[in-house]
Amino acid sequence: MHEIPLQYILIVSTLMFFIGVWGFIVRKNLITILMAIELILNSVNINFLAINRFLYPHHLEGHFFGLFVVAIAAAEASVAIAIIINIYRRFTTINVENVSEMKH
Amino acid sequence: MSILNLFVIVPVLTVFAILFTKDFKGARVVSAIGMGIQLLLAAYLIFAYLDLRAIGITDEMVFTQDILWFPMLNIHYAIGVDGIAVSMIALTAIVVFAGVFASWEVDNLAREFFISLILLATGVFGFFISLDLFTMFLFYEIAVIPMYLLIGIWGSGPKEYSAMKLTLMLMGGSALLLVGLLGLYFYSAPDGGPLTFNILEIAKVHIPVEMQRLFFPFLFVGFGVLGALFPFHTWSPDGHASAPTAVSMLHAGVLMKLGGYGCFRVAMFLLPEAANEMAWIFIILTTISVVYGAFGAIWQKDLKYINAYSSVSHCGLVLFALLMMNETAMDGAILQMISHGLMTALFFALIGMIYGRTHTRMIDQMGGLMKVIPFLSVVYVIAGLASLGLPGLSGFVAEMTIFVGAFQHPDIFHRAATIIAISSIVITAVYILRVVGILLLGPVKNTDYNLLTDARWYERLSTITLLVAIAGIGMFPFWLSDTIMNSLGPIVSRLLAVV
Amino acid sequence: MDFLYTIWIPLIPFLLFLLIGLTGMYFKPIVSGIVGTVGLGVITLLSFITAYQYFFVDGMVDGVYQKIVAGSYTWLAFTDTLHIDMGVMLDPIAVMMLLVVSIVSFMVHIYSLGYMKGEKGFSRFYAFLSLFTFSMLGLVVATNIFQMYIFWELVGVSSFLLIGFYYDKPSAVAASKKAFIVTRFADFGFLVGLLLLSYITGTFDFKTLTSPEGIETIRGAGLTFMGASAVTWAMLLIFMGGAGKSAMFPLHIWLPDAMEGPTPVSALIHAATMVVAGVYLVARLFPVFIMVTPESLNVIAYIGGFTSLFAAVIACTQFDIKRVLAFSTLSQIGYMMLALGVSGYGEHGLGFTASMFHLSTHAMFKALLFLGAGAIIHAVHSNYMYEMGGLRKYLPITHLTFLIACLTIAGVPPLSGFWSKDEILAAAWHHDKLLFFIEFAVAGLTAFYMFRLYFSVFWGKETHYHHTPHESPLTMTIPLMLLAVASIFAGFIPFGEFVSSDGIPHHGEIHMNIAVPSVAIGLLGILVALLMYRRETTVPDRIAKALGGFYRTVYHKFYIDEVYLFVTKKIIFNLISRPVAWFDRHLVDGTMNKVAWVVEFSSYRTRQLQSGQLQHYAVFFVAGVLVLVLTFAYFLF
Amino acid sequence: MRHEVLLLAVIILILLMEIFVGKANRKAIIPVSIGLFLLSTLAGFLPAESGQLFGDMYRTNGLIVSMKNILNIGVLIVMLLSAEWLRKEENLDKVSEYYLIMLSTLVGMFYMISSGDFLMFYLGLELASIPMAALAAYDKFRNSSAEAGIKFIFSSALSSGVLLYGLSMIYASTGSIYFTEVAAHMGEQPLQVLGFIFFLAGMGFKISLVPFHFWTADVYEGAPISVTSYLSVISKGAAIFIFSIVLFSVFPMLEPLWQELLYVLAILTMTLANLFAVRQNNIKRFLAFSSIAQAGFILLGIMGGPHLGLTTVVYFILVYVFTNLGAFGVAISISDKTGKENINDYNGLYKTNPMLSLTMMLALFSLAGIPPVAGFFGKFFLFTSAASKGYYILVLIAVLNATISLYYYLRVVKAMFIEKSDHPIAPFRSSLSTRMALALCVAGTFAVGFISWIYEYLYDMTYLLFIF
Repeated sequence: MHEIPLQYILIVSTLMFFIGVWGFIVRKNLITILMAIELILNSVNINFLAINRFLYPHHLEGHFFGLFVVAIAAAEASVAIAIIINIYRRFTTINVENVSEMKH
Repeated sequence: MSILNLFVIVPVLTVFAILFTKDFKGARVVSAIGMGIQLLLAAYLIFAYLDLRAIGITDEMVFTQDILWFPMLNIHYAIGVDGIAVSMIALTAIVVFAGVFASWEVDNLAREFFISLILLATGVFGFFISLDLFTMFLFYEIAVIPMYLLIGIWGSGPKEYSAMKLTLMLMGGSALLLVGLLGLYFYSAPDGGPLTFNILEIAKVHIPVEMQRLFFPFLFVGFGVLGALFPFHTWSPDGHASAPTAVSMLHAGVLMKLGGYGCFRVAMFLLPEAANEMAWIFIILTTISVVYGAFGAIWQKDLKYINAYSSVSHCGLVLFALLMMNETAMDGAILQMISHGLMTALFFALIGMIYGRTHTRMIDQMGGLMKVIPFLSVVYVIAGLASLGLPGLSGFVAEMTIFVGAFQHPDIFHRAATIIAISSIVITAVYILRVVGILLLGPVKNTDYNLLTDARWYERLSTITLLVAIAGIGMFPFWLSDTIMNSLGPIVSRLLAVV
Repeated sequence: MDFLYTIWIPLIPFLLFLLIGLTGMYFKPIVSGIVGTVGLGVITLLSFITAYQYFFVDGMVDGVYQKIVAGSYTWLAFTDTLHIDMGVMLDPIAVMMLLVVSIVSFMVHIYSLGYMKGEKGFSRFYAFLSLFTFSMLGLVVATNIFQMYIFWELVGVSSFLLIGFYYDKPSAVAASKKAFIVTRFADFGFLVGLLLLSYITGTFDFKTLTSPEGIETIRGAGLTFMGASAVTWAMLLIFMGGAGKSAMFPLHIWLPDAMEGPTPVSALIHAATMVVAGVYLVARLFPVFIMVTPESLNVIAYIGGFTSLFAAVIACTQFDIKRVLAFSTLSQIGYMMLALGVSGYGEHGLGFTASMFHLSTHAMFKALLFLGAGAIIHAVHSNYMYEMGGLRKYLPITHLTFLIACLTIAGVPPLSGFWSKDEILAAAWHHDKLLFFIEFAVAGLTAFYMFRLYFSVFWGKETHYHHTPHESPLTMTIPLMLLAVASIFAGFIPFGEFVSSDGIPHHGEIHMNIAVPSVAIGLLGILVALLMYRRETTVPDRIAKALGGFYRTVYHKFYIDEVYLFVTKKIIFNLISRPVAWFDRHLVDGTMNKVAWVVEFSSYRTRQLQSGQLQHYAVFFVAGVLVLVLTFAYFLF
Repeated sequence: MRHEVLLLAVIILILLMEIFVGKANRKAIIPVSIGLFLLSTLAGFLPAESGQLFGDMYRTNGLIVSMKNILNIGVLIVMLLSAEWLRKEENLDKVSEYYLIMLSTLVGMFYMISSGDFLMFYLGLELASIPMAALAAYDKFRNSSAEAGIKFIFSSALSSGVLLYGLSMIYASTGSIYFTEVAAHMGEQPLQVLGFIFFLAGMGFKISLVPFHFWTADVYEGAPISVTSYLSVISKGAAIFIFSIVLFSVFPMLEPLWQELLYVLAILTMTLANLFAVRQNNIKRFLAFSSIAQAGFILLGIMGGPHLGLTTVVYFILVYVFTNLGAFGVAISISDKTGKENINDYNGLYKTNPMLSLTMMLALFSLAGIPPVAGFFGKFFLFTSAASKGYYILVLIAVLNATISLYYYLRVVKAMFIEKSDHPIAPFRSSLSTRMALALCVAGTFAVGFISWIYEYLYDMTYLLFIF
């Protein structure tokens, strides 16, 4: 069995990235947007890991980077969700379009 | 420690002193004292300067002092004066002194008023003593910005609008200026030496001509805006109309001179080739503003507008003369700066005093003031005669020097321009006499003007100070003229060396 | 012995001016009057001494009257060669003018003591008189053309101040304004002319200019402009200045209005001294004119001739006695100009001498006429001759002196006017017949309108005055008598012996072939006037009717004033100045405001981008990234 | 390392206080923590030697130390300014949270500044921004505060995602995440350039360059005003520090490229930010846009190259700390006393509160670059460094923008000094801490300009740093 070439993996990650961006832009539910962000971050993780594994197998920077990104993503999510809860308290909705009191 | 530092230190100290005064009486007394000292200093400076020259010191600049300020950019606090700067300083001292007395009756936020006024003066003094473009620019902006508050707070009419317009236009000018200065700086050492802002240093090097072509317009227009160069003069009528008396005096009398001074001390002196190449453009512009300003003045009804337009005309004459690039014409330009400074300051002072009595500046609402306030009216007539170039008063000397100098040009273009410029003296006569006729002569139009009182002591002091200076220059021009002429030598030779 | 003391001649009146002007208000008015008059007396004395010393002691060096510079110092240096000096230069015409000015001025000072008595601003009046005297004397003794220009301006201003002496009288204000602006306009020409001249010659100095080598340099200057040589232009422009001051034809309009001033002023400034400054200027530069650009002299001659005729005609129709005199002044100055124009040089310099001669005699009798008129007005409080008549028994002295003056101006021998006018006519005859006949006619007209005036004032119908006119006080009559004496005997001075174009004395003789007809036509004019105005008749009105439109035109001074009014009010004010003001406010300033407006507007638009929608921000973010990528792609590929 | 350690110590102490101090005297936490932080700030000025740790993941040197000191000063001022606000009842129970979160973000910035590789950099970055969202949402009973929080966290997440993506590309093309090695392998390859652009976008968010700035205004407006001041001065400053360091130390190879990009961004940022700012009425929003415009000017400085440019930027940040905090300080104390945050509420302020108005005026003049205050020198040097590379047109545009900016700064001055008001803000005496802070700002605003050795010192630091 021969392994999947790097390009495929990168294609997947790139797709994930843009899907994430797309989701961030179009979805209205704050939670879903959060998920979109997770997509972006994970696509980055895939990049790091794959590149590390395929191109620079003798170092581990990529892997570590991936780990840290995961951790930080978690932290980010927690804070975000905390704020989303507060938003729900104040606006009684988590539709992003309603969270636009300040403009111009 | 050169004496020149005092010209910056004394005003600053005065400002601090004012901070500790109780009420407007204290403030005005303190500032009067401070500016009085300044006036004496100026007088002393003149004599000291003449002594130095008398004992045969021929340096371009004297009383120099040079302190390294920002070493890595080679920015210095460098000061020094030549005859021109000395005379400009004297002018400033006189006008500020007169201005303090002209605003004797300010009682709304008087302390703040005098503080800003004297800050402005500080900037002007600093500008005239600086030899380093950085400090020069610094003082230039210091001089410009208090204007906003002075007009905005103590002004009259559409003051916010005028103040904003004036400040923004002048700042726009200084924007161009800044670019030009940086250009000079980065070409001040073509052979890889340390870059410098020092005027005298830059004057030694030869800046590549195409660069000169690039930067000259920036510098000339940048200063020209302040010198009311057509078509960048429109801040002047509104600004002057809205400004309080002393501010108009200082602004038209001194601040506009920064423009002319900068134009030749920086733009033309440091970029001679470009100056020679591009002179014709600006000669056309200035010729326009000379005649245009005069014609603009004929139709106005508001005294301050009339004077503002006449200032446009006269300051246009200054730039015009500078661009003629010969010793006589430039000498005339400097004389014109000084004389116009004094005259217009006197005018604005009088207008302020008249306004303070009649509460209008519209000439068609007044008339026959000669009967009710003879002193002010007579002074006004004299000022008018000075401004239309009556021999024996300063205006004549300046204008004639300019015309004679400008007429020495061999080619027809310069002389045609000169003749057009000369024609302005007729127009000037027209609008001056129009004002005098309507405003002062004839029967008293408004009966309750009969109750008006004539000038108070401080008003007399302020006007007479200026009047004496005007007449003095007018009757004994040769001292001033020679002083200036001697200092013009290096500048003109540099300008003519390249043609 | 040198002439250094002569610098006091101009200086004294200046000091007087300062003294009276600054301290006058603190004393009783009469004090300033006395001080001024005494000062003038001293000056007159000094000028007599000067004249004596110049003409009979030091002036002549091997048969030629020299130009002597009594004293001079550099007032303002433009370049090494061009510098304004202030000094005193004496030559025949200068000395002559010194005499004329100081005498007339002295007379007027005395006269005004009576005439201006009780006027408010009495001391101001004397201050101004001293200022004028100072300026006039300074002009006369000028060593260089620029000094002359300076004092030229100063006399202009003092005349402005004196015309507008009654500053609460709108007509006076208007007149003074007019006078100043018109002369100012002429001075513009003068200034350009002298700049041009100095550019060609590189000097202002009269001595250098008129010296042979100076003339040579001027000839050398080959540059031309629009056909004529630059020198011609320069000289014509300078003459324009002279024409302005001397009220030659197109620029004459200010003089009649100038009569708004107090009568003594009219006598001093607008009859005797200032208005002849133009003639004096041309005489000053006469060598240059004659040797370099004789063609410009022709222009001068014709302008002078035309003016004299034109003014004489108008004078016949005016009723304000001062205006009549004003127009007669115009016409007489026209004579002088013409005389200069037709003059030759050296041997043929008759016209020059004649002109100067007429200048001095005219100064005497015209001053006399004006002062007389002043006395009349003083008596009847009116300027209009139809409100006068039969005054001879009320004002005997005035009447007598006035009659003398009239005869003098009419050129009746042996009064002074006869001699000078005769010489002028002779010069004209030799040069150009047409001009001669013009002047010949003018001589007749002059006699006519002067006696028209004389008869209708002193004879004519018996008007009854609400208070009987009375003779003026001595202070006024003494000057009249003195001047009358002067105008009788001035003619006997052998003028050619002293004043000539090249400083070499020439012997003038009487030309019978010209004198007889001119006297004849003078007498004829007097006769006509006698018939028409001796008694009250309807003849004048009938003639006026007969002439109809022409008469009206003349009466309105050929509507020249209206033309000027049109030019200034309509063209300069409405068609230039007003548009300029509008342009400045709306276009130049408008652009600046428009810039501000654009910023405001675009700011309003830009702010709409900030929609408050998080996702829009995201879109912008991503778009920004893309733009950067594209920029980079652009730069890369 | 000293700064971080000390800061952590302070954080732990505050945490302990939070635990042990009873309800009664929570007010005491405020002065104590300020005092502690003051100590650590002062300690920061002690001489430190440069070096590196963790196999060059962490590096420090004179320049970085002085950057940290600048930030410390800024935070100190912010703490002083916020003291009065924290004393309010509704905040009293979460005082220490405020300090903890704020200081932890500061730690994050410190690590970010001293980072020697992208991992450390990323950690610092996130540590500096995630808690910031919590700070922005600090007022949990105000809608706008919550909105600010959500907008901030999401935008920053997006931006850091993009940034990470860029980093992954750079990693792919260079095979390392250490600055030195990356710099060594950096070339003109499209992948690297692409990665760099993504990185630039991510940083652009932090520095709030147009068009990555849209979050700024809303977050600044929504967040509690003292947090806003912190955001606008400290975190922006830190971001600019690291941005310029990375540009010069990691991407010198790409200099021609990023010169181009910064050129475009600078023009966009200055111009649009000014247009945004011209008609703002809320003082916070107004200052937000003004700070964006300032960022645009700072780019000019960066373009001046490692020596002149970096020095000038650091210098300008120092100036900016004093000036902008001065402006915010006045706004804060007014909003604390009266809750008013609109420019036209300031009408006639000078009549009632002269000192505040004067401080505000000085600060605004300094922001506008008017002498004799420090802002003039800062701006002048920025333009100088841009001109040193020959970008005269850019300088011209910048200066004209400065003129426009003067217009809206003067609007505030006008409101305070010229406009009359029927019911102006009543005279009040702000608390001691506020007055100390403002005095500090004013002193700084004057001193930094005239005392030239500050600039000289920074110059020497940068000079030691980049000798190539």
